[in-house]
Amino acid sequence: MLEVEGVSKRFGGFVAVDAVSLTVAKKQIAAVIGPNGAGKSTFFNLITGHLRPDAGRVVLEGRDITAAPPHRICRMGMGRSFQRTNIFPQLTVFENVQAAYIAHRGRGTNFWASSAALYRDETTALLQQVGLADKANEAASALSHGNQKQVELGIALACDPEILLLDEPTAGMSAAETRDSIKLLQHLAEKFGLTLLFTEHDMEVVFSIAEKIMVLHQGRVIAEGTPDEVQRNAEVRRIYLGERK
Amino acid sequence: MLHRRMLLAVAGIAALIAPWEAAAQKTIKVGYPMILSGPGALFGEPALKGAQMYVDEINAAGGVLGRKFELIPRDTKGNADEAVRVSRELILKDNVDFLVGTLTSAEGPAVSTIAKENKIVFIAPIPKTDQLTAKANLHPYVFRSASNTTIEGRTAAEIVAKWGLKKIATISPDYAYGQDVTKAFVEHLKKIKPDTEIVDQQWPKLGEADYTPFINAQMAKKPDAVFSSLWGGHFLTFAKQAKPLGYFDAVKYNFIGAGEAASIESARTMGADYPVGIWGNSYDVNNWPGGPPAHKTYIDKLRTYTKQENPSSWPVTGYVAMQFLAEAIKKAGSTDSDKVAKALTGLSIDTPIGKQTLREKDHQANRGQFWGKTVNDPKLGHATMQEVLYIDPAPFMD
Amino acid sequence: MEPSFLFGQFLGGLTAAMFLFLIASGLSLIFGVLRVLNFAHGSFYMLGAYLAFQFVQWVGPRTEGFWLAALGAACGIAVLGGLVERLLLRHLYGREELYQLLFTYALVLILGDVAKITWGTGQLSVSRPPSLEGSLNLLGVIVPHYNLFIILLGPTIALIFWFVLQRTSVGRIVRAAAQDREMLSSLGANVGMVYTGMFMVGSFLAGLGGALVTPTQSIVPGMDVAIIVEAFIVVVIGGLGSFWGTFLGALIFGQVLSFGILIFPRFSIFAVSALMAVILIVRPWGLLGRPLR
Amino acid sequence: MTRPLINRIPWTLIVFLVLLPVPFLGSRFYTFVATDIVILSLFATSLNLLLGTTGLVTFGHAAYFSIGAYTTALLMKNLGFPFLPSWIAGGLMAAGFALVFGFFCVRLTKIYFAMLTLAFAQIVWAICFKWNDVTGGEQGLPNVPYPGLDWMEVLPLIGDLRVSDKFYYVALALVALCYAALRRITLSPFGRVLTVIRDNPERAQFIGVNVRLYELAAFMVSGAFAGLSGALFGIFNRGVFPDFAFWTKSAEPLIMTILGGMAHFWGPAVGAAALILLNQQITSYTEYWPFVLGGVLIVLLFVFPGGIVGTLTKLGRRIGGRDA
Repeated sequence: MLEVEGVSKRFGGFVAVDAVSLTVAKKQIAAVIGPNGAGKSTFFNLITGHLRPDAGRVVLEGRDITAAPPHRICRMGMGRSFQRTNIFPQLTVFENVQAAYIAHRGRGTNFWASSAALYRDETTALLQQVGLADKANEAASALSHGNQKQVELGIALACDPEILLLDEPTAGMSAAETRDSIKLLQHLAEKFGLTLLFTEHDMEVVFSIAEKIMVLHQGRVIAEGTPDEVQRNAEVRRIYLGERK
Repeated sequence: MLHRRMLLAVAGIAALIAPWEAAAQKTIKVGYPMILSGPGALFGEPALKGAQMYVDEINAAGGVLGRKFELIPRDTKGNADEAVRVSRELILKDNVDFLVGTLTSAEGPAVSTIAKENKIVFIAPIPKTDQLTAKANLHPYVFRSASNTTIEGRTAAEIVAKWGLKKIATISPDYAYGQDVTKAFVEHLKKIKPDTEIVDQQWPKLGEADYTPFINAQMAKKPDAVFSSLWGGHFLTFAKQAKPLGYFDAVKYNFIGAGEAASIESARTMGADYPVGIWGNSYDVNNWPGGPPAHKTYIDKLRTYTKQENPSSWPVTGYVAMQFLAEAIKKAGSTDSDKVAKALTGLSIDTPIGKQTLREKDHQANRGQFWGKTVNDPKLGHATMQEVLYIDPAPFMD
Repeated sequence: MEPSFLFGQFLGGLTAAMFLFLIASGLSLIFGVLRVLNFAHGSFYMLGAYLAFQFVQWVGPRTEGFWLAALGAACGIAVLGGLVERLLLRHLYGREELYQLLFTYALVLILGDVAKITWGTGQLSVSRPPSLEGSLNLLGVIVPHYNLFIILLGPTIALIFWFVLQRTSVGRIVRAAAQDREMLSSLGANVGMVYTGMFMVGSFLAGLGGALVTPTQSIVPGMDVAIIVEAFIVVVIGGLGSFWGTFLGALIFGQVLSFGILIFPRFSIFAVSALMAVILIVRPWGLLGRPLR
Repeated sequence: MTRPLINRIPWTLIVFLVLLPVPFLGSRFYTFVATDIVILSLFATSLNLLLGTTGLVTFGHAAYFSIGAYTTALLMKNLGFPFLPSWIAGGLMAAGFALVFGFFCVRLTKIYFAMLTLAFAQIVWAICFKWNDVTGGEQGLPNVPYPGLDWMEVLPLIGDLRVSDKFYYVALALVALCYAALRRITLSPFGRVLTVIRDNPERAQFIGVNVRLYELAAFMVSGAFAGLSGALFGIFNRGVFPDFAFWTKSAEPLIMTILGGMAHFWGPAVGAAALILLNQQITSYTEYWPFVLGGVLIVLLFVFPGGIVGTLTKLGRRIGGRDA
């Protein structure tokens, strides 16, 4: 599904991501973990086209997307959510998701029809899925943080992704919210047949749902494998888990 | 609640735009669109003052046809479209009977269109562009008491021809006025002195901040004499930069500045920095030995009116324009624009600068300007014209 | 063409460039740190000229008091700039650029009328100080002392700023502020003070520029609007926020104007905009600017 | 949820009905002011497609206004073209230039974008100011003819009016058409994508939006309507001048938009009306209009950032019982 081959990124003299490779299989749920500043977000930005790698390549379903702009990568079936909530604050919840449908399905070039009823059913259905049906007409900026994360998920899902990249999907959530949203994620992944790649700081979450885990430290991969393997990895325990204790 | 507020607001706005008709029904209203802000205000303000002085004078004498004048000035900001807007406002809202005013060569023709559309007499006291009264644009309601570029350029050529110099250069702002007056100068000079050679022409943009490159380039061509049409502050900036570069010495002060370079405003402002010895022109002088008595009377009145010993040279433009209007109304015995327009056509009046006629052919006055070589006047403390030469433009008008 | 003539044109272009740099440098500085495009910079420049005129009247025209007057005018404008930043502009930092842009435009409108009310609409003039009244002959070219002073002043200002920005701790804070506001406050620096300070320095430069042009230009209403767009364009040519870029932009502008008029005599009005269009098409972020988002 | 009271009133209809009888109110001045407002409000509204809808701050909108004005004036005055094709040509020419300039501008963001639009506008101004043979240089093109409106004589009531009154109806009808088109565009899927770009251009990319391409399209559409309003204004003004392209002219629609409120489709129109009426009043008392305008602007920016419509909407919500 997604193959990342030895991507690197430098900022000035600082190597943020150093020859990182990762393969995610179809419908796999994979996680990238690592302490703050390990290069997780940069790694995501390299995959999604926000940054251009200095070296290496990114292949999505056999197509090289290394130099492609974000909007094209998105069209190829990659959705993403961001670490800082990233929605369209002045629009309503309904409009947020509807806009994603319009843009992703290429209807944005139509400047004459009315947009009001466009993809109404799809949007309503999707809002139901992500649990926002009752908040459809509220301004997105007025929602709680957890709800905004749900909106973001809705936007990502409206782009009919095959693979979803989630950067810290539970950041800033309470324990209860985290549980709910993980449940929701798992449910949606199954229902839509999604491949998931996410970063997460909450180890409980990671080890409860990830099928494959990659550990980054100072821009380099120090471990990769199933949760069990990673948990047993001595270096991970030393650097990462040790740090937490 | 909201509805009531909205209604109140609407009513308020309606009240705001209602024209202030009422009172003063009997005055003769004259709209005076003029530059009152920005660089052009330098001339616009005194030109307004001159008009106001005339109005005060004639009102004190009982007005015309028993009615008093009311001058309504509006700022054109030096923009042609703003001039159009305020002129229309003056006509439609303030119900003025006549328009006198505008300053630049863009404003004049623009307002002329409006005067024609509304069939209202319009007298231009300052714009010099030939376009204003050219055949294609002439209409019964437009008149010009100002000089024009043809007169100004040709007069300067007459003076330069007498210098007996061959290699001539020009430096003028690159826009309509500068181009037109320079063209008139060059063509006329070549006609009356065929061995003239134009060795260099510099075209700094209007409002150039630094003339050094232009001055250097011109000096390299070693002209014997130079014609300039940089006016007002532009001439000031130019002269202040040219003098230490040795520019005026290089041409031996064979330099003639059109665009009122020898006006008292420029001379006084520059003081000792003035390139004394050059030639220049002016709309008016405060001391005209050979002039008619009316001029002396006028200057005395202006001194009192402005409370200045050496008042500006621009008020006369507005003064004469208003004088034309008042005399025409008297002659027509009416304030009807059609009748006044007829009265203005070919009208001759005695003004402070002598007899002026708005000739029938193109509604252009035989307005000449004062020319002279500058010398230092120790009494004034700045440069002034040595011998004031009022050149009658009649021979140079097409 | 004679070499001395070409040298003369070169110097002429240099003078024009340095006069423009005097005003553009402050604009560039303010933009670099505050990310505010200050339309009122031209108004500060104009007020600097008027203030210099006023002070010269007090200390006596045609004396060395000119320098005092120029410095006084520049300081006066710096204080005005500081007040504007402290009392008004700072409340708009969090808002969209448009509000800042329109705010500075409102200042242009207000300050223009303030100058008109205070000094009238007449043209004013200030003479060169006696010490710089003469000229010297440099390789066959007459160079007025005052022009030479301006030609040397431009690079001096640039060097001072380079030194302060690169080599001092104040400079480090300012550079950090230019890059990331949030980071700066996390460093514990007083961001507000840095901003006020930089705005004052930029305003000082505008006032100084206005005061120093008075011996070579007339002071007229409208000189604010006339200069600001050219100054903007020089800053853009050099790369927004790049101080050396502004310097380079001014230099190129001067030479293009100076030699351009030899080939196309009616080129002057286009010089600055044409130059900018060409440069931005080749390098969208200006000569030394970096593609910031 | 119910829509706030202020949104339930059919404003469009009311405004149109109010504007219809203006020439019959007795003073030509009303027609003059109304024409001015109608035409310039289109200019401001065209700007708001960029400002309020797409979130792009341009300081060079006057360029397209003037290109439309010059194109139409040249075609009508010098080549004797009839009005309607000339008017459309004005819009198309403005759109063409907006496409070319916009191509370079949308590569930049925010303040850089504003700067470059301003610079291009200055180039347009320089060309208009210089190109004597075509644009008339500094003196512009005075004496732009009114369209041939003799056909209106068959219309009841309107047939007997002055040509300036007839032109008012022409302008009103055409501007109403433009408003309808702009409104439709704003509410279309295209318009929705533009709002998405305004809200969050980074996120917009990641729902598959080619941000620059959409910005360019918006820039072009906005330029076209600015051109159409400029074309009407040139005729109304009876002359076209280089000042139309000067950068201070670009500030006018910005001020109108901020004054009216850029968050609302009709904000710029309200702002245009308010600004013009205010100008009329102030300038008859004092020549210090810039001072007053600057003061108004500062109060607006600090106290009423939502503009007139924004403030009224808020007020409406409060009075209407917080139903939003």
